[in-house]
Amino acid sequence: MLKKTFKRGIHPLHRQGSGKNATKNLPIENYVSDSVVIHMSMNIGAPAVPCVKKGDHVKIGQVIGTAGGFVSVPVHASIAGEVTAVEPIPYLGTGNVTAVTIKNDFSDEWVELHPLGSVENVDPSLVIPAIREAGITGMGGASFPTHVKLTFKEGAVCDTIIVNGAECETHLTADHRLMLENSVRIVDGLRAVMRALIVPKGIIAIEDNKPDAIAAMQKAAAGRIGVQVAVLKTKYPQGGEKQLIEAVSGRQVPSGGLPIDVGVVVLNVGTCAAIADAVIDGMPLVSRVCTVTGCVKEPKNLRIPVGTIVEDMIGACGGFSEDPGKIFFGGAMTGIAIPNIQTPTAKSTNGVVVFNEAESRSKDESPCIRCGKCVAACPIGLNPYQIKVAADASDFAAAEKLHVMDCMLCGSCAYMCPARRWLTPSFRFAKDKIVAERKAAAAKGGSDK
Amino acid sequence: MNLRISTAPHIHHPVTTQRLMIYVLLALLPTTAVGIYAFGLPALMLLAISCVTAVLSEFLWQKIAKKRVLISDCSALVTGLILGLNLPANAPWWLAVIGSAFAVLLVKQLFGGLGDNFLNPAMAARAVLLASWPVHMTSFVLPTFFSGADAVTGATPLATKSAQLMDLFMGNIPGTIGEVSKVAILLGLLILLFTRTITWHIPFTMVASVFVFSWLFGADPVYAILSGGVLFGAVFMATDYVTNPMTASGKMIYAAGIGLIIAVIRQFGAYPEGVTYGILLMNIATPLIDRFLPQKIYGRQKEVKKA
Amino acid sequence: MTENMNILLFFVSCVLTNNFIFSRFLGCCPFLGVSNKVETSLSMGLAVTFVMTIASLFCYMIYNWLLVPLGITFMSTIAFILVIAALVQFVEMFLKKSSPTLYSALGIYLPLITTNCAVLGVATLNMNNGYNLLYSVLNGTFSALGFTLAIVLMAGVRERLESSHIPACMKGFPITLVSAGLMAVAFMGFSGLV
Amino acid sequence: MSEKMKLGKVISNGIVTENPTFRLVLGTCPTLAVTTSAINGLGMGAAATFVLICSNLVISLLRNFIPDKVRIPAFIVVICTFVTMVQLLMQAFIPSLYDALGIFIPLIVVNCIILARAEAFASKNGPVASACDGLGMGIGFTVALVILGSIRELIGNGSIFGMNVLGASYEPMLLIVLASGGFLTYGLMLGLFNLIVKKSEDKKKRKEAEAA
Repeated sequence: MLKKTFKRGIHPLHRQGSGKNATKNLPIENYVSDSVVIHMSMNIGAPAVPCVKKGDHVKIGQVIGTAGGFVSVPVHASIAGEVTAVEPIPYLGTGNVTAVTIKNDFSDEWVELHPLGSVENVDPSLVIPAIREAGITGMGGASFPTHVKLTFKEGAVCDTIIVNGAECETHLTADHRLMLENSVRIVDGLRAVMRALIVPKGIIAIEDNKPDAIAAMQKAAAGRIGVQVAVLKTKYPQGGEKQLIEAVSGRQVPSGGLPIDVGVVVLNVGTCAAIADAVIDGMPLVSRVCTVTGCVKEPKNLRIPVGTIVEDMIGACGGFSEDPGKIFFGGAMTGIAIPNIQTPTAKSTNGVVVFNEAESRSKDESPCIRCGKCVAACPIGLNPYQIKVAADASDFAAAEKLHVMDCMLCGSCAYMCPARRWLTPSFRFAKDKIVAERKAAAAKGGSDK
Repeated sequence: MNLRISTAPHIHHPVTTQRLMIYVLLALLPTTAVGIYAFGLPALMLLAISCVTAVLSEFLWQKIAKKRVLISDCSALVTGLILGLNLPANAPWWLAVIGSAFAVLLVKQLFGGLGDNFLNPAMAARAVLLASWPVHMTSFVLPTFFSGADAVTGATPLATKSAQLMDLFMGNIPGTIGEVSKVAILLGLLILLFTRTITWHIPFTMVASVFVFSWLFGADPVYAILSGGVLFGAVFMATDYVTNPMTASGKMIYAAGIGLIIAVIRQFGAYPEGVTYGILLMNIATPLIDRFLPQKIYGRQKEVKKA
Repeated sequence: MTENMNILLFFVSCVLTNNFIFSRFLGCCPFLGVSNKVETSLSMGLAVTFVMTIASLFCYMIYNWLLVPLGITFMSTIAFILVIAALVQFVEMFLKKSSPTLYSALGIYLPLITTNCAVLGVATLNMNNGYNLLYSVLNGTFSALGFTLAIVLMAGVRERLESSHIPACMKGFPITLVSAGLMAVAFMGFSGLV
Repeated sequence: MSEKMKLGKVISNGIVTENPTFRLVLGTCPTLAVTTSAINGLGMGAAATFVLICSNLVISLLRNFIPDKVRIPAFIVVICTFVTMVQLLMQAFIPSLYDALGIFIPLIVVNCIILARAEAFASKNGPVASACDGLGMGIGFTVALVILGSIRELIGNGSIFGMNVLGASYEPMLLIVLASGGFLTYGLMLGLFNLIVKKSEDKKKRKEAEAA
């Protein structure tokens, strides 16, 4: 089979198996901690509104926060026990978010579930509402509410659903293990969505560094009409939505557009499994698989209740093996550094990576030598060195002209830069500035009218 | 516990600027060694002088201008070595001093240091030396290979067009220290390609372009490639990051332009050699190539077609 | 055939070997002043090409058909500068009426051209070298194209220098002059082509 | 007394504060082209000074009679007349210099310094002050040309004003007297001038700050 891929891109840490070797052969272990902290801003869009108070007793799967709008999903209790606090906590530089703390009574009591039936018999019109009620958001990291993604604007037609099993980020093996151990669930989730939206084709895309996952998914997909497995070359950022679409279908999402504009929807493997749980078992999203690796004594793939605190997860992995210098959620290319180990995980946390002091030392910028490695790496085809010049001069209009808004902050350019220039951080800053300016301009224009 | 907060990416490719420069030095090693073997002690002295001058000039400038001293990135050393390799072995010592100082101070630091110069420092300095002291820059000696024989001056085979191809290839010809042995240069090319310091685009396009245009203008194309500084220029000088275009297609246009200019100057111009000028002229055109070459941006290609 | 070859060689000579900027120092003021942006320098170059071609033609006619017969060739400088000034005015008015788009592109550069020594220089050179009508006009066009090439290349380089960390005292004219000097070194490679 | 001081200031203004070559960067073409030797620089400077003084004087006298609309062509005609005079004089008496300066003598007409002074100073001031301005500007221009010419001659030929200074063993750097050497020397001198001006300004500021 011809292996597909996108243009340009990089191979981060390729000599170390992208940092995945430590955990890729470790089966998923279940871990439940004493308490969880579930915050209400787990999706892009409006935060959920808490509907429990201190002292309440909750069961697993009970709604503790109701959706705050259309682009929002409810939040469920991930363990059974007593609510000990409903209070704002600081969270990852985004300011304060409201969080519900639950102390585990280890009764493992579930709320009553309402299954919709098997994938073959389910009423198609019930699938999308069920996805919303189950609180499912994109589990690859973006945490966009899945029901919104699956609700198309008038006239849009989807002919292909791509299931993202690329897992191109470094260190992470959560999706890999899920594909090995829950392959049927993933295919079922895909089929449920295909049935709901009357989509003829579903493609499960996997990079060729996971041959066992490819085999498992091919076995699970065998005989399922319209479902097939696509093998991709291993390359970063293959799992980026736009890159994946280019690799699998050869189509390009127009700048500023959505995948549906070219008739495609991309779902993460974890999201598919959660959809299957929601449809077949009526189970809300209360747990997920998360890779804990780096400087911990026993790196593991854990299935954790949503809201588990990092400290507990590190404890479950035998503690730190070295003094930690930096800990981040997600892989090393796009992961978000956390300020302390009391930080709780969210629905989209697919990994916790611990770096030692030496690995986390920040590097000084040195002059750009115009080697062109950033241009060769950029999967979008931008000129990062030029944008950096504009951004450094705070000339955001120039940066916009150089299409900084098309940048998806994958970090490929900054990874390759021999001068260690802070390309991606500059672009993030420039993009934020431009968005803020646009908003301000829109607000002004609105008030003028 | 103190955790560092920084934005992604959290990892970097192990290659730094310094390591790239060390790769280039490594790749220059065979050429340097053969040059010293061929021309003996004078060549060694000349190379040492130009390297020391280059590094010292950079150091002093950065001290006096109160800038961060960055000589550890080895870029000045590379400039000095390449300039030295571009001199005839019997050139006077002060030629190396002036050349290196000019390259580092006027062509590089005056424009802001590494990455800000628009011309290849060593090439610009060589052109300046050639214009200023043409006699010193064009009186070449035959390699002695430590045979004890006295150095014999000879014209470059570019001017005489009489050398055997095998001699050209192995380096048994008069010429600058660096350009004589093609075997050593090709070894350097392999090192550069293997370490991914450079891509194939510039060296191969440039050599092919010299081949094609020399042939079109009625010269012996194989002789054209093997004589003079074409190979040395294609591998070590045209590939200078700072002064060539950023994209692969840009690099190929740039290299083809160099080849054309070399063939034109050799065939019709006053100078026997055009590598220096070809590279410099395309260095000048590089900003325009970068500017006008259309970008293929994901999701915007249809827009371009419409417009 | 040989005539065509001669014209080709003349072209190479005017554009590359005896480039107005890099070897004759004619037109340095606009070269230094208007080479900030590639687009503007291209417009300037085209405006100069336009004027230099016409000026070469008219100055040739005035000199050979008026000054020489009257025996007042010492008046050439005065005659040329008046012709050029009048021409520039006329061209400006003509463009304004006939082609507003071209005018908006070249308009602001036209007054500057009167004092561009390249225009008077090319007329004087034509006279001194005794070129015939064809070669006078060709000299005007080709030399102006050489000027255009130089100013556009310079603009490309200067756009790049904008983001460079040039020492404060060298910013502006000094670094532009040094760049021009280094570019002139490179252009020396073309010497002897013709 | 004060009148004299004022005139002195007008002259020194042209030589130092608004030096046409190093501060205003006007008249670059002749500056670059003729400074291959000190003597050429001096010759060009003298010719330009003559034209500057005469044209400033005449334009100042005529300033109330020239209609505003045709003032630029009128200025050019005046300047051009003097340039032609210089040209013919030089051709007759110092033909070697005339040949060395070549077409840059007629090109004094379009030297921006002269037109700029006519427009900025002579058309607004009296004849004496205008002549002084022309003298100051002319001297400033000449000094700059001689400095550049001397440097280029020294490095590129080992001599100053034709006298060998650096001895027979000196191997001249030919490039400096070629075209590119003109650009390089001028650019570097300009940078140096800027540096000196900035240093002295910094010193002044520091003194003022200390005094305050």
